[in-house]
Amino acid sequence: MTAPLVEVTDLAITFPAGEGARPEDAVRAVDKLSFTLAPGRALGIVGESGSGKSTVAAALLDLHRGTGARVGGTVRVDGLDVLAAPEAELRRLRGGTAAMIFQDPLSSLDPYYAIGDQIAEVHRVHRPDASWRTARARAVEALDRVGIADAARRARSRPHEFSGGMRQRALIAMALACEPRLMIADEPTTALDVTVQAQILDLLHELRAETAMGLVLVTHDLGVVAGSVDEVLVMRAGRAVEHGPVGEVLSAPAAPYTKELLAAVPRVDAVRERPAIPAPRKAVRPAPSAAPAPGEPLVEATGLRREFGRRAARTTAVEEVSLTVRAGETLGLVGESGSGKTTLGRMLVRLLDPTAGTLRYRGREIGSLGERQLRPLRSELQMVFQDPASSLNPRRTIGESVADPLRAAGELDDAAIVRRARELLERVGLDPAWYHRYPHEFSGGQRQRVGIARALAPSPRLLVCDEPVSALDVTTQAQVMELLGELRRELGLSLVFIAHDLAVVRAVSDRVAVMRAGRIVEEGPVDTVYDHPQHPYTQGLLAAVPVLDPQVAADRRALRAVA
Amino acid sequence: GPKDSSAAGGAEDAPKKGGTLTILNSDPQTDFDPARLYTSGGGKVPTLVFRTLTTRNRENGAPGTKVVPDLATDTGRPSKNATVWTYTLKDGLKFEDGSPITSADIKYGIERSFAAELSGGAPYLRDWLVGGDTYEGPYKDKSKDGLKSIGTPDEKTLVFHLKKPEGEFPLLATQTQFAPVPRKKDNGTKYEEHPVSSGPYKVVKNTGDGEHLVLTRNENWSEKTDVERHAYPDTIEVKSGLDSAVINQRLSTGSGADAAAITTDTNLGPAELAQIGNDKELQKRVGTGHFGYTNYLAFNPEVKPFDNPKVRQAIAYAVNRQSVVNAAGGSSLAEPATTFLPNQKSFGYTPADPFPAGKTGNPGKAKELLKQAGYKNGLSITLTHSTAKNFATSPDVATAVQEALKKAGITVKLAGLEDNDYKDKVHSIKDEPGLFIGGWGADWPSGGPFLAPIFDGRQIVKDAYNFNHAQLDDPAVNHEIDEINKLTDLTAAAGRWGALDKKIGEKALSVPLFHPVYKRLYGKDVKNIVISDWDGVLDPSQVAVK
Amino acid sequence: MSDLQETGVWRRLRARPSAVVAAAVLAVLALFALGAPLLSALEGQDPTTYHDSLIDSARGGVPLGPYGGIGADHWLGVEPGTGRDLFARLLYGARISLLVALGATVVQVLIGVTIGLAAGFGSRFVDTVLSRFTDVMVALPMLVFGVALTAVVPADFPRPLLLIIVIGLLSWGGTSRIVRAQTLSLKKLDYVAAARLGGSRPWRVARRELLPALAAPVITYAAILVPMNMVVEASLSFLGIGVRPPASSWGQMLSTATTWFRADPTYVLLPAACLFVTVLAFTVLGDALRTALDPRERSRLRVGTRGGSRGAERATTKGAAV
Amino acid sequence: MTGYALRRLGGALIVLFLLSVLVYLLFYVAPGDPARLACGPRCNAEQIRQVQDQLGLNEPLLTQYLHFLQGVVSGRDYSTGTGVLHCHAPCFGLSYQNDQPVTELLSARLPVTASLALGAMVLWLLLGVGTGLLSALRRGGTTERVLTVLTLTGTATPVFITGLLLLMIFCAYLQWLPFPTYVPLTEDPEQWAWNLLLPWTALALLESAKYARLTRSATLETLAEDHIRTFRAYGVRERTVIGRHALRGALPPVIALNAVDLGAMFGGAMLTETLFGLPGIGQLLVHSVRSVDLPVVVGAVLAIGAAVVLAGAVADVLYALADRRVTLT
Ligand SMILES: Nc1ncnc2c1ncn2[C@@H]1O[C@H](COP(=O)(O)OP(=O)(O)OP(=O)(O)O)[C@@H](O)[C@H]1O
Ligand SMILES: Nc1ncnc2c1ncn2[C@@H]1O[C@H](COP(=O)(O)OP(=O)(O)OP(=O)(O)O)[C@@H](O)[C@H]1O
Ligand SMILES: [Mg+2]
Ligand SMILES: [Mg+2]
Repeated sequence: MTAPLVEVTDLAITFPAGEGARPEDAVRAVDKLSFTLAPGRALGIVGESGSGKSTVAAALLDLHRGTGARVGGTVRVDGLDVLAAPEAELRRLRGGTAAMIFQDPLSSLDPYYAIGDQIAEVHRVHRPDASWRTARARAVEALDRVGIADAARRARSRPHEFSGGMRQRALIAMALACEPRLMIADEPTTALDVTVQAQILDLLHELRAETAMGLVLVTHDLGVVAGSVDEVLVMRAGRAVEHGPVGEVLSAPAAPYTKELLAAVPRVDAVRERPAIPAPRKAVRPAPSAAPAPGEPLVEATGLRREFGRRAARTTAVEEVSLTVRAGETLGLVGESGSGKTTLGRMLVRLLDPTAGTLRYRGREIGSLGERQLRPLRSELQMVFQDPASSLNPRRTIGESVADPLRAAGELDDAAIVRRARELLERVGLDPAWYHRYPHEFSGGQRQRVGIARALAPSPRLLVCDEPVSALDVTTQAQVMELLGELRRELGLSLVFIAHDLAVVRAVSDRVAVMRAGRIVEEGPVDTVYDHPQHPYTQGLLAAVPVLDPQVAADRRALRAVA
Repeated sequence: GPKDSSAAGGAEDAPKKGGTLTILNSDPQTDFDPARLYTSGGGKVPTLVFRTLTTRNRENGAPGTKVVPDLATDTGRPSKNATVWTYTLKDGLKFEDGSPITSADIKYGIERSFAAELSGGAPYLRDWLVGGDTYEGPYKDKSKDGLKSIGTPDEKTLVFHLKKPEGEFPLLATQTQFAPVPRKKDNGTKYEEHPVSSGPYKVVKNTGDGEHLVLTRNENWSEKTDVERHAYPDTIEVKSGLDSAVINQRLSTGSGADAAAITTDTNLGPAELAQIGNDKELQKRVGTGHFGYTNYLAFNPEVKPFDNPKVRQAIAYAVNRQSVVNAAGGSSLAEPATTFLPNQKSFGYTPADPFPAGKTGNPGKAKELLKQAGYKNGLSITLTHSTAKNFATSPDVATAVQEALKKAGITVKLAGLEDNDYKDKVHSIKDEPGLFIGGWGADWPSGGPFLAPIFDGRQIVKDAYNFNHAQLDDPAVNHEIDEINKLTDLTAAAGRWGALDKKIGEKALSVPLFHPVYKRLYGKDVKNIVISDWDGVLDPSQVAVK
Repeated sequence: MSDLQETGVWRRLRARPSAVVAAAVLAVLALFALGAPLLSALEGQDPTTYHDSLIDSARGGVPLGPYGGIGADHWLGVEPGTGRDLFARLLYGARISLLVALGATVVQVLIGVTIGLAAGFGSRFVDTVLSRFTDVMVALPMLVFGVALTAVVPADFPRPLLLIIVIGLLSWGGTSRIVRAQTLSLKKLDYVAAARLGGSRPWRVARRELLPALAAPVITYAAILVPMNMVVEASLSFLGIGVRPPASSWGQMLSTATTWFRADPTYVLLPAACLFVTVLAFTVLGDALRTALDPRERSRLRVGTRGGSRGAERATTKGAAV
Repeated sequence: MTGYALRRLGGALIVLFLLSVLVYLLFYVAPGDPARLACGPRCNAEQIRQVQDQLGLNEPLLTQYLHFLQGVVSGRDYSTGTGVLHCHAPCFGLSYQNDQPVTELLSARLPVTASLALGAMVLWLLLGVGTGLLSALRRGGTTERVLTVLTLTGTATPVFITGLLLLMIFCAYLQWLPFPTYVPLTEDPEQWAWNLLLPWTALALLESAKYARLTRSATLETLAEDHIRTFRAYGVRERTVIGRHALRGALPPVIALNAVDLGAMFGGAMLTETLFGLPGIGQLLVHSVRSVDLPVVVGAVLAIGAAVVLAGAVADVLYALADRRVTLT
C-alpha cells in the first residue's frame, strides 16, 4: 500500500467554555479518534447529529487553529503534520492539497461577490500563474460539471440568487476548481435532489478513479455512504463506535448503534399505514380563530408566479403553480434543485410577495396583504428554513430565538415562556440546558432542530418545512418526523414538507407534488405517485434513490456511466 | 503712554521704488466704495486709491495725529463762526483715466453717500451739513443742484455750509466720502468692484468680494500733487481672509513673497508677544501704534442699584486694572485707563483719576462706599458683555472684573451675549442693561467725536442706536461741547476737551478700564515703516520693499 | 435582552484586562470631575482666582517660571493672562466636558439609532421621509442653529443642557446614516424573516434582531463621538454658546490655548492630554464592549491565523485590545 | 434607475425647500438687524428704514419668502441706484452687506470648498480605511496600537491646533511647502494640489479615526461570518481575506458616514478654511451669519443641502452596488 494520504491518531478536540464561564461547560467534541486514508480511497463518516463529524473534518485542515478549541493527537495529511505546520505550509495544504466542502452551503459563500469570482479567486490562490480570465473560465467549467445550467451566466450571480442546492453545488465546484488530492466533503448533498445527488457522487467517484483523489465524506445518509465510499467510520458522542469496509458495516454491523441506525433508515418503497386525517386531540393554546375542520382547505394557491430581477436578469422561479393544502394534511414537495420549492414555500407563508396569482388562507385572500394586515395571521403560518445557520441570529441564544414568538404573542409570563421554550427544545431532541448557547456552538443538525422548535413555538396551523431533516442522522430524523406526526395529531397542523429525500417524503406525506423548473409536474396521493409515477421526471427521480447495498449502488453507477 | 509710540523704521538704507508689497489681512475689503467706508481718515488700503480733501499726516508718533491737505491746497478756510468752510483744489489732479478731478466730482462723491443703497458711512455729514438730514442722495433726488449746502462755484472750489459751528471740519474731510467720484462712471452698488482711482494705485483685480486685490501704479497720479503718499512698490497685492495666527506666523517666517509683506489689520496677540520676547531679530520687526480707544464699564443709572452714585463709585474703586490689562493681553498690549479720553495729546488727554484705586483696586474703600449706600452685606449685580473675542468686550475682561469685584463683596453674574444681540441690547434705551462692558474709538484724533456721542444730552437716540449709555443730559456739558466745537484752533480745543473729560469723569458714569496698544509685525524686507498714531494702522502708502 | 444574556456580556467584558483598565481610567476621570472641589481644595486653589503676580504682564501674560509655572502651589501651573490655577480649571473643566460630551452622545445615539432603524427597516415611504429629514438636519449648519437658539433660550437656561441639546440635536446624522445602511443589509437576512414570521412587530424585530448586530458600529462610532463632541463644544464657545466664563471646559481651554503652544506648551498639552486619555479610554472600552457583545468572537473569528494549535491553550482574550 | 433618480430629485427639492424655510424662520428669531448692520451703527431710525425698504425687509416674512421663491424660479431685478441689476433665475438674492448676487458669491467659492472637501475625503478614506484594515489585520500588535493612537490623536485634537502645527512645521520651520493659497485646479493642477496638501492633511487627521475605528470594527464583525471560514479554509491569505472579503461587509457604514461627512464638509470646514486662508463656503457662511446676511446664509445652506443630498444619493447607489441584496428605494 502506498503512503497514506491522511493519518489521524488519537485526535481529541475540546471546545472550552466561554470567557469567564464555568469550565465544566466545556464540550469534548471528539475523543481518541484514529483512522487513515490512502490516495484514491474514500472514507465515510456517519453518526449521530452532534457526534463530532464536522469537528473531525475541520481538524484535517486545522481549522480550529486560533478559535480557542483545544486539539490533541496528530493529524497528517500528505505527510504534513497539520497541527504543527507553519502558516505558509498550512495555506498550501488548505485548498491546494486538500479542499473542504462545508456543511452550511448557504452561509459559506461571500454574499457580496459573484459566485464565479469566488471560485476563481480560490483557484488563483493555488495557481498564481493563472490569469483572472482563465480562472474564471475554470470556475464556469467547474460550475458546469456540478450541473448548474447555463453556468457562464449563473457564474455572475451572487449567492442570494442561488437556490440552496445550487449554492451547495457552487461550493463543490469551488473544491473541484482546486483539483485537490484530498476532498473533505461535509454533508455535500443535503440540499440536492436525488438525481443531482447521484450526478455529484458519480463525479466524485470519477475523480477518485482518474486522479487518485482521496475522499472523506461526512454524511448521515447511509444510502449515500453505500454508494460512494470504501470504508465507514461510525461515530457517536465523539468516539468511533465502528470502523470497517462499507460492505461489512452495512450488511453485518457489529456495534448496536450501527444496527439502530440501519434499522431506522426509511425506505422509499415502504407503504405506510396512513390513518385518515386526524381530528386535533387537544388545543395547546386558545386558538385566535376557531380551528379549521380537518380536510377543509387551509391554503389554496392559484396561478402563483414569482419572478426575480429585472429586465435581462429576470428569472422566473415559480410559474403558474396551483395547489391546495388541507387542514391536518401533509403535502410533500419534491423536485429538482433550483426548481422553486423554497420560493414557493416562502410565498405560502408570505415571506415573499407573489408576482402574480392568488393565495387564499382559509378562504381569505392573503397574497396581497400588507405587513400590518398579515400580522395577526403570522403565527399561524410558519416556516422551517432550509439553511439553519443563517436563519438563527448569531448574537442571540437559541433559547431566546425559540422563545421569541412566544414573547411576541405576549400571552405567557416570562417563566412560562422559558419553560415552554425548553420543552420545545427537548421535544426536538436537544438538551434544554443548551438554552443559553449560541448558534455557532451547535452542529448542523442541532441547528436544524432549533429551527424546527422555533417554528413550532407559536403553535402554527401551517408549517412549511424546507428540508427540515436533511442534516439529521436517520435516528434523529425518525425522532423529528415522529414529533411532526404527533403535532399533526395534537394540533391539526398542516405541513408542506419540502425534501429531496424521497423516502422521508413518502413516510410523512399524504399527498406529494413534484416540481421542476418552477412548475408542478405531477401531484397526487403519495402512494399513487410513488408507485405509479406518470411524469418521466418523477420516474427518473424515483430511479435515482440511493440504495443501501453497496453492490447494487455500484451496478447502478455503472449503468448511469454507460447511459 | 504715547512716549513709546514709535516704530522701528524698518531696514537701514533709503527706500527705493519698485517691487511688490504683499498685504496679509484677516478681513477682506468687502466694501470698496468710498461712500460706504467707515474708516478713520481713509486709512489702510483705500487710502492708496482714494484721495480726499484733507488727510492725516503720515508720520510716526504724535505728529501723525495732525490733519494735512490732500486734494485741497489747505485744510480748509472757515468762516468766522466756523459754519462755512471753503476748499480749493490743487492743480493737475487727475483720475486714473486721465480726466481732471473737479469740485463737482467731490460734491457728487459726498452726495451719493446719502443714498440708502450706499449706506454705511459715518453720521457727521448728515448731522452737520445744512439739509443733510432730509437729503436722500442723487439717485432719488434728481434735481440739478443736488445737496444745496455744498457749493461748487467753480471747478476748483468747494463751499460747505454747516448747521452749526464745527471747528473740526478739516478732520471730517479726511473721510473717504470726500473722495471724488466721476458721475459718469458711477454704477451704484457695483461701483466698488472697480472704483475710479484718484490715488497712486488703481485696482486691476478684485476677486472673491475683496478677498484678493491687486493694485498697480496709477500713471495719472502725480507725486507733485501728493506729498503724503510715497508709492514705492510697483504693485501691491492684498490677500485676505487669513487667520490672524497664520498672518503673524507668515510675517515672522518671511519666506518668499512674505518677506516683503505687512498687515494692516492684524495685531500681535499676547501669545505671539510672549514668544517674540526671546527673539532679537523678530523684536526689531515689531512696530507700535495707537488708536484712540477706551474700554470701559458703562453704567445705566436708570437701572437699580446703579442709580446710586455710591454704588458706581464703589465699583470704580474695586476694579483691578492690573488683571484687566492682563486679560487684554498684558502691559504691552493695554495701558490702564483712568480717563475716558485716550492717553494722547491730540485727544486733549489730561491725567486724572477721580476714584484712585491703585494698580490692583481698593476693595476696602469700595466696601465702605457700599455700606454707605446701604449694601452692608454685599451686592449682587449682572455684567453684560459680548461673547465676541475682541479686546473691547472680551469675556476675559469680564471675568477679570468679576474676580476683582468679588473681593469687594460684589457678586457679579456674567451675561455673555452673542455680538449682534449684545449690540442691539446695550445701544437700546429700552433694553440697556445696568452694567456692561463697552468700548469707544474716535473717528479722528480729537475729544469731540469721543465725548459728544457718549455724553451729549442731545445725542440720546430713542429709536436707533444710542451711545449715551448714562443718558446724561446735563446743560452745562451740552453747552461746553457747543463752545468747544466753535474753536478752529485744535490745540486750544484739545485742552478744553480734557477739562470736560475730567469733569464728566467725576460723575462716575463709566469706569475706564484700559486703552489698547497695537503691536504690528512686518516682513524682513520691508522699509520705511510708519504706524499711524491716528488709527494705529501700519500705513501701506509709506512702505517700501526695495 | 434578558438578564442572563446581559450577565454573559458582563462576564466577557470583565474578563478583558484592557476593558477593566479603560473603565478604571474613566472612573478616575469621573471621580476627578465629581471631586473637583475637594481635590482643588487639597491643592489649596480654586479655578477662578486671578494671580497677577505669577505672570509676566509685559510679555503677553506668560506664566513666570518654567513649564507654565508648575510648582508646589500650582501643581500644573497657571493660565497665561490670568494666572488662574490650571489644575483646578482642568478638574472643573472635566465636569462640563464629560457631561456635555456624554449627554450629547446619548442624544445623538438615541435619535440616530431610532431614525436610522426606522428608515432602514420601514417602508419605502418611511425611509424617504426620514432620510430626507436627516438630510435637512445634516445640512443645517450648527452655526446658524446655535446662534438662533441662544436668542430664543432664556439667558439663565443651564448652559451644559443647552450645549447638549445643540450638539445632540444637530449631529445625529452620522449615527442614523450608519444605522440605516447596516439595517438595509441586515433586514434581508433569514433570521430577520424568521422573526417576522414569529409574529413580532417591526419595532420588536428591530430591537431584538437588528439592534444587537448594529451594536458594533454604533458603539464604535459612539466612542469616537465623545471626543468629537468635546471638540465641537470648544468651537461652540467661539460662537458664544459654549461654556460661560469663568467656567472652564477642556474644549474651551484647548481653544484658548491654541496660540500659546510655543510660548507656553504646558497650557496646550494639559487639556489635550486629558482629551486624549478620555478618547483612548472610550475607544478601548467601546471595542471591548463590542467584542463582548458578539458571542462569536471567541470562536471562528480567528480561524487559521498564527501558530500551531496542538496542545496549546491559546490565549484569545487579548485578541482585540485597543 | 430613472424612477429612483426622479424620486431622489423630488426629495432633494423638498429638502432644499425645507432648508430655506427653516433658515428664514431661524433668521427671524436670530438677533441682529441686517439693515442696521449695512447702515452702520450710527444711522438714525429714518436711514435704517430707508435701508430696510431698499432690502425689502419691511415686508412680512412670508412676503419676503415668496419673493425669494419667485427669484429662484424666475429671477429678480434689483436697483443699483444708477441702474438695474437683473439677477437671473435661479436667483437667491443679493447679499445685504455688499449687493453681490448670492449665486456669484457661491459659485466663486464652491470650487474651493469642493477641492478641499473632496481631496480631504480621498485622504481620510485612504488613511482611515487603510488604518482600519491594517489594525484589523494586526490585531493586538504594535502596529495597530501605534496607528490607533495616531488616528485618535487626530480626532482628539481640534483642527485649529493640528492645522497650526502643520503650518508651523512644514511651512515655517522646514519650509517644504508654501503657506497655502488657493490656486484653481484649472489654472495649475500641480500648484492646486501642493497648496491644498496641508489643509487636506489637517482634515484627514481629524476625520480618519472615525473611519479607522468603523472599518476595523465592521471588518472584525464580518470576520466572524461563516463565509470568511470558507476562504481561510482554501488557503487565502489573511491579508486578502480581510482586504477583500471582510472589508466588503464594512463598506456600508463607511459609505454612509462618508456621505454625511462630505456633505457637512461643505459647510463645516470653516475653521480649516480660515486657518489656511481658503476662501470657501464655510468662511462665507460664518461671516454672513455674523452679519445676519440672510440671502447669503440661505444660499450657502442650500449649497450645503444640495451637497448633502447628492452625497446621500451617491451613497445609496454605492451600497446597492456593494451589496446586491439591497435595492434602491
Ligand atoms: N464552537 C463550539 N463551541 C462549543 N461547542 C461546539 C462548538 N462547535 C461544535 N460544538 C459541539 O460539538 C459537538 C460536535 O459538533 P459537530 O459539528 O462536529 O457535529 P456533527 O457530527 O457534524 O453533527 P451534524 O451531523 O449535526 O452536523 C456538538 O455537540 C456541538 O454542539
Ligand atoms: N433572490 C433571488 N434572486 C434571483 N434569483 C433567485 C432568487 N432566489 C431564487 N432565485 C432563483 O430561483 C430559482 C428557484 O430557487 P429556489 O430557492 O426556490 O429553489 P429550490 O427549489 O428551493 O432549490 P433547492 O432545492 O436547491 O433549494 C433558482 O433558479 C434561483 O436561482
Ligand atoms: Mg456537521
Ligand atoms: Mg431551496
